[in-house]
Amino acid sequence: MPPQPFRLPQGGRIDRSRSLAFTFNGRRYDGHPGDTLASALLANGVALVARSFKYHRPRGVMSAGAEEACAFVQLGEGARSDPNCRATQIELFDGLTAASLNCWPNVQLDFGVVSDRLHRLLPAGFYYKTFMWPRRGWLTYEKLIRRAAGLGRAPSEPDPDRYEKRFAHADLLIAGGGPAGLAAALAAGRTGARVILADENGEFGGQLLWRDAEIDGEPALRWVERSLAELSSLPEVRLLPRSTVAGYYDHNFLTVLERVTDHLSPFAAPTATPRQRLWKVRARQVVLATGAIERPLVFINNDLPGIMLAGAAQAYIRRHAVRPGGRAVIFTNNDSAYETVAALSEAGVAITAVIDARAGDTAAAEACLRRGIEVLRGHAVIDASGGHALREVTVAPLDGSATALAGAASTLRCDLLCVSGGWSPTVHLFSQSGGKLAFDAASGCFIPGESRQAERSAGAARGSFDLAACLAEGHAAGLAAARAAGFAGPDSPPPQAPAQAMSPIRPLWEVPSPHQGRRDRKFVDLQNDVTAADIALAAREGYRSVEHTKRYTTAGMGVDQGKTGNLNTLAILAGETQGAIPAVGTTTFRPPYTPVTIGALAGRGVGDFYDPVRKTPMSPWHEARGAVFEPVGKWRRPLYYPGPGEGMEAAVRRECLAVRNAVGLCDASTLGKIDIKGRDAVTLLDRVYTNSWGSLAIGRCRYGLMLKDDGMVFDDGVTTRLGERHYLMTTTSGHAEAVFGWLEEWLQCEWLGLDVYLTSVTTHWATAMLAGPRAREVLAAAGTDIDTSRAGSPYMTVREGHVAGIPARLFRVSFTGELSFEINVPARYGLALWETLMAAGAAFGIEPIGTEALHVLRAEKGYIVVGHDTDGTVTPYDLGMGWIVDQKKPDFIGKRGLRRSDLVRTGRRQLVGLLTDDPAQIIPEGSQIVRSGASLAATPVPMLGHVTSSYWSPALQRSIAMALIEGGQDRQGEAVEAVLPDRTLRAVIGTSRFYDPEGVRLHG
Amino acid sequence: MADAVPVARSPLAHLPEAAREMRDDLAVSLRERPLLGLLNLRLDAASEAAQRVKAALGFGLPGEPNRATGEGGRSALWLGPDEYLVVTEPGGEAALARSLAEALQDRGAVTDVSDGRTAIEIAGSRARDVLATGCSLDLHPRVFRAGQCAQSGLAKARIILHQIDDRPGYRVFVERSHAEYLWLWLMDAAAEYRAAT
Amino acid sequence: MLLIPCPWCGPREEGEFAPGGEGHIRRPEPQAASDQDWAEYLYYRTNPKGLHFERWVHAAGCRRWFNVARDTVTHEIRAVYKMSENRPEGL
Amino acid sequence: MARYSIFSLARHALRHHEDWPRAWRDPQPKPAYDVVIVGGGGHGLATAYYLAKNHGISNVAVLEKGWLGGGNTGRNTTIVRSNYLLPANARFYEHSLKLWEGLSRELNYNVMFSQRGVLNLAHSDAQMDAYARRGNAMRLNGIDAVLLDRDGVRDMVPQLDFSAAARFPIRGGLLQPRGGTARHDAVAWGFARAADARGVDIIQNCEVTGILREGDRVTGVETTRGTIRAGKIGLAVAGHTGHVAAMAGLRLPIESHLLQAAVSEPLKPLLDTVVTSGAAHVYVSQSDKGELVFGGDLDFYNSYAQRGNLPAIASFTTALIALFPGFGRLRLMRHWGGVMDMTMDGSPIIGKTPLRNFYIDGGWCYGGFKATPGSGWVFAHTIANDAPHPLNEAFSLERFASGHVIDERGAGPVPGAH
Repeated sequence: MPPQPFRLPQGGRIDRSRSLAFTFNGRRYDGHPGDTLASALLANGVALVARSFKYHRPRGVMSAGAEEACAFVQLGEGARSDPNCRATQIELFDGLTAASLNCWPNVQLDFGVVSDRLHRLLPAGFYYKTFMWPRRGWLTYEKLIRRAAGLGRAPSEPDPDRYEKRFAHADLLIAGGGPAGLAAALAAGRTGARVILADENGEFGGQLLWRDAEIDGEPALRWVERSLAELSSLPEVRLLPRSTVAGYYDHNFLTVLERVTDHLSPFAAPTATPRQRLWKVRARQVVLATGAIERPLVFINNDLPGIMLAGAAQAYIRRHAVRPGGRAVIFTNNDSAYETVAALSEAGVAITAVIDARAGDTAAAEACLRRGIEVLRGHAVIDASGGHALREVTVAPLDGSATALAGAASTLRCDLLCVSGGWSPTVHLFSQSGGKLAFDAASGCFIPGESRQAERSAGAARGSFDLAACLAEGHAAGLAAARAAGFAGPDSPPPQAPAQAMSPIRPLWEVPSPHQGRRDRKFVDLQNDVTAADIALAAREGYRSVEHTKRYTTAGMGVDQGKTGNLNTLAILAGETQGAIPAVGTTTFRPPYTPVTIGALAGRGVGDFYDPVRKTPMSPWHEARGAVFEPVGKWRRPLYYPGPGEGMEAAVRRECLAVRNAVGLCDASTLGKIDIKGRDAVTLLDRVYTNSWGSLAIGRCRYGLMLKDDGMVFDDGVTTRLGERHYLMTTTSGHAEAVFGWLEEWLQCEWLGLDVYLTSVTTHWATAMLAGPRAREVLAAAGTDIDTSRAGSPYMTVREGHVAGIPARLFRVSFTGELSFEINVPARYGLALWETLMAAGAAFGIEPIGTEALHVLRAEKGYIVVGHDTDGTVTPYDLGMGWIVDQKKPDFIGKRGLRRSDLVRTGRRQLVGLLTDDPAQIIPEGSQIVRSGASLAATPVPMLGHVTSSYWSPALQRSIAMALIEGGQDRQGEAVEAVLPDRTLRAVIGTSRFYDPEGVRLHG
Repeated sequence: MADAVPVARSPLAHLPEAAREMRDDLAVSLRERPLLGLLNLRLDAASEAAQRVKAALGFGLPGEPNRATGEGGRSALWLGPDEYLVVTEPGGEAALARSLAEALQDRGAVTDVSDGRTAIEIAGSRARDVLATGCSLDLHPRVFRAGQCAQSGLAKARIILHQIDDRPGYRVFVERSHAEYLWLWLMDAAAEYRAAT
Repeated sequence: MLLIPCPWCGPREEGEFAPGGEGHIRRPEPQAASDQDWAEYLYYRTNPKGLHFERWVHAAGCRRWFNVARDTVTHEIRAVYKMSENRPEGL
Repeated sequence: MARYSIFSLARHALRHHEDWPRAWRDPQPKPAYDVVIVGGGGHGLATAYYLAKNHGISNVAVLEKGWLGGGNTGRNTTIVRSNYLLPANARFYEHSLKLWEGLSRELNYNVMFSQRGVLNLAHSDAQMDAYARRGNAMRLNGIDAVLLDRDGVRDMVPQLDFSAAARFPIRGGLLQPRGGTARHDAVAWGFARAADARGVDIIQNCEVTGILREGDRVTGVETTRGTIRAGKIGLAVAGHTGHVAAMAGLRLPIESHLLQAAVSEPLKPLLDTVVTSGAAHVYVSQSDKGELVFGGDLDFYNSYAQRGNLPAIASFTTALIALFPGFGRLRLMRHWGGVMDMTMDGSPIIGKTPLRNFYIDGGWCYGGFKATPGSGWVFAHTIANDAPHPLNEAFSLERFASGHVIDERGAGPVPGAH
């Protein structure tokens, strides 16, 4: 076979001077720049490209664009392998490899075709009617069905490519760069408006790229070139080729998927350049110039390779210089296909006949006859035959109603059948925008009705198929949009094209059959193998809402989203239900217009950029020290600092003992800090905390508990009075933002009168927590001008001065039960402070302390951690903290909530301590607690509660646990059992103050 | 040890020298402006205290939202109807905070937040493209010019954006614990445009 | 994807804001309120299909809370107004 | 009702499937019914079916404003599970799961209930503790639960990111082997066909525009197809619960929010289990057709707009890649939004209302689909006996006043707590 046997010697928009080698199903072929994979395959005479979804029928190329329903391939290999790609949209590059989908062992000999032989057993929805036996049988059947279903294969490795997203703002976004879109861009661009013109193809021009037309008295392509040149010269106009407007959302927000390097070999693409870019466009105005999609005709075996949309055949000839066949028959019900007739004869394709469903004379038909081309008027192609390629078609006359045949059938040999059932405006984006569609009986299609957003449709997208009208509408829409966006700039004369006289279309939704009833297979949805008989079956069984029909038959649910099949489905359904098409209605078009790469939706928000990891000033030290980190909100905090060859258990024990016996240093910079100033500051504190604050003296600290207004514990922390009208509130690390936002909400929405100003200073201050009997000595060694003595800095006070020469606030508070100082310094000095303290502490056995040790130490004291021992359903009373609730205050957030009947009932879960009988056993956190001796066999087993905190206590040399237990505070001394997956642990309920209950040490 | 001079560090100080600046005057350059003096100022712009504040600052507070005023090394950015970010040269914050506090006379509030944020300067012909990859603000010169500021998101960090000149040059104030994330993100986002020149 | 006109900052993307649910909910006098009153305040909402009076905060912007009158079907924003203001008439 | 089976299928094949009967009638509404169920989704149809089957009440109409299953039944991501912590939830959803296990044969309609397992991923020790607590509670409630370690998860779902750099390190997970997915449309169609066969009138394109009241008693509904009297009215309209209840003058502890979901293009089998990650806010399974079906969080503002929105889609596709780095190159084929009736404690409301003869089945948050047979079962009981079934006693409106909320997540008073 000669190279590219079906390549035309001249013409087309391909570069014959360069050859591109590519591989399809393991065979090597050549093509040229300007080819798509589809055109290159046709040029090489490859008719069989894929197998269909359900019946594995042989399929070829049926279109030349995004509407393709058959020619899907797996593109590339390995990590860059790309499933379910339309051969009609893949721009050819050197070294491209592709393979047919859904066939085994290969596309020629596909064993899956057995389902085609069994088709009579597999009508629409057959799976709803069977596979119900035996009871658990479905899992088995499902495995087979799943293996048969699906198309391409997902790559197994991570995607090596880079994706970008970006925001854009435009006065006008134009979807579609055909004649209407270009005219709109010119009209708007000239006014100075910010215009984005996006087209899904590599070249602008739309149908002008392959139609024989004139604009402003010159070849249309010249006009396209001049228009592009002018648009490129306008500074506020942005041209986006290879860019599909995919989604149309609220408030004129649209997404555009730009395929930046898909047309290049992955190895030729520049590295810093993304493969694809998702544009997030906020447009003041939108013009939809998305063109129209040609409809196939529905007759027996209308899915054979070699049966192609008439417009597509023309595109392959004029744009790609490919002869789509050797001997052609054209089957149409409208004028547009006659352009294809002309193109075919130019290309030297033998034309057996034109089959026109329309009975009467038309100018187009006359022209053909004059050129000696046979035209069978009032006829239809009723059947096609051939195996892997079209061999012949059967034609017969139609009766007046086009619902029955009116005479004998005859056969015509051909290897190409060009079909045209008329054109459907591409209204997907309009529909997404919320606009309602209207049915245009004259052209037999849905067109945009009333707009719901600042949007205009123009040209074929609006049902205007005549070039002159496209240009005029595009120009008008562009200008109107610019004006609406506030641009008074000059109007310019609209581009002109000679008007075409068109004869009306003869709607032909389903070609009548030679046989009675519904035995024939005429494909309506070629992607999902849905036949007219399937639609009829759905209607017969009562799945008559178009959504039911669609879901029951899967029509329009494929990768092509029914772009070519939708209207035929509706019309056939209408016929079956004796309704009119508009009455049947249309399905809602959901975004995106064509599938969008998931990686592009994510952009760079992957890997390290998935979410910010917040770092404290001391983080570099922790990392250098080899700390093991744990996530706390967006923070990463040291969990523990392993010594050489040391595991978590040993490290945590060492850290705990350091604090109890010597001194430890903990990075507490993540604690939330809110600076509170204003005359009403104390009022705010009284309202948001359960206890009273009026009595707090300057320089003193107090612990506070916050509730939500339902009475449940929300957060806790120490607040310090720094001045007459100045306080510093601390919150838990995880809740810092939540508490700050919540306080602002109360101030701005409920307590508008209060003179209080909140400033988040969480990260302005670095906090080092120095805890342990030798903390004072470390401070002294580090150097401080603050009197740290028991008298000079009593428990729960703050002092300002310097530590290690750094301006500091020294808080004498304790979360560990030991003598402890929280040293706040400006964050810039955080690391310096830390390093100085570690150095100064070396002589006293200082250890860095992670959050795990901190939790053990606080648990030994029975201190709670909000969010760990509480979960949003726990009251202060449940925690045994009634002492902190000042019921004498007229009101505070949560006070009324606490009085609700369920919150005051007995038997609520209350926080208690648990000690296992065997001190060596540690109850896993989250264990459920049941009565001792309860039978675990008889489910459901009543549960008393669960363990919230549980640790090994190095200080006590035994395990300790805290638990929420029904009526726990009255169960002191009662034995219970903790249920583990494999066994139970006996424990006794007691106090949760395990260590130094009198608090001698923290006053130290 | 007490008399050892403590080292002040910006949140990017620990990054290797090479990773701490991007110079490409044609397309886009990035650098940190560390340790600027930052004060959060709260007051009712209509109060008489505003006049005393003007005296203390040497210039008036911005009269309308998302505008910045300034002179010399000092500027004041509108953050909210009663909230401003006062920016001054490194080290100037303490003195300025004192004079502002005096000017306020128990009205409003002034709080030192110098260590809570750092500033990243991004400038060049492609600076807008880089910011557009992660920021939804419309920075077209018809809409956003030098002397304007806005709070928004950039990537997944919250920022205060201040256009300081027409190169264009921008100052991006970012919360300290997010600074490293945002810096690395900006370097990554800029790569494409830098390569493009 | 909404474009929300902040009363101070002007139109900004949805992502800069955080919704606060139904607006104009009165916190009952705690002493006088019954359990049901408290439940209505905490939990019960008007939840209209159509015009909804709600409150939002410009979280990533000027951090100010404000009221929004928005259609919950079309998402059309009919009005925005400050916390101190009452529902606009005639919506 | 013509029985479905491989044999009837073969028989009809010989006649080219030309005389299959209608799956359900298309009756004109009668002037009055003993019970009117508002809402022709899975819940409404199941309620009607069990009213007829369990309680012998077949003078029942199901009124659907559009087409059967056109609301959340046809929009959800079809996950079925009973992996709940709190006893009330656990008992109810487990009852529902047991009904699922026999549903295809009960209805003689294959709802394709696929017990492929539901796996909740744990990415931190804290999450492992939480899942340990839940798993223990499930077992004590007689529900299957398996706590998996890292390797256990790796065996089931090797495509997850187990690398050191993983943004969501896999610590382990909680598996409910009996959980899975079902074919959502088939559930509505199967219940409709079975209810119709028992005499229930299923009336589509019949929107309720008003609810007739006499004092504190409801007596019927105004519809786009005329007035219909009713002895009792049961509301099963999911996202529209607040909207329709308002017609009866009721305010509820419910907000309607949009939940976004999406499917990828169809692919050969690559994921055999339902995988969910609370930390990443994403869940994903693969349909029998080969599409990856995934969803994530709410839009978080009130909405009745049944359409897609970008922010949620962008965030959960990003999360999906963080969990499954190999999915980045796949394409999203369709995305859409469903209106969720979010209660303030994340648990449903099934029971009586302050109005006599007026019953509510709503507030399903994300959880409605898996509850379909169970809620139909207990709602029918509640309507038939004017008293709740033991399984839905806890899901009363009163709980919001008493404070005895069923807060599975422990998030406090916020919509969408679950």
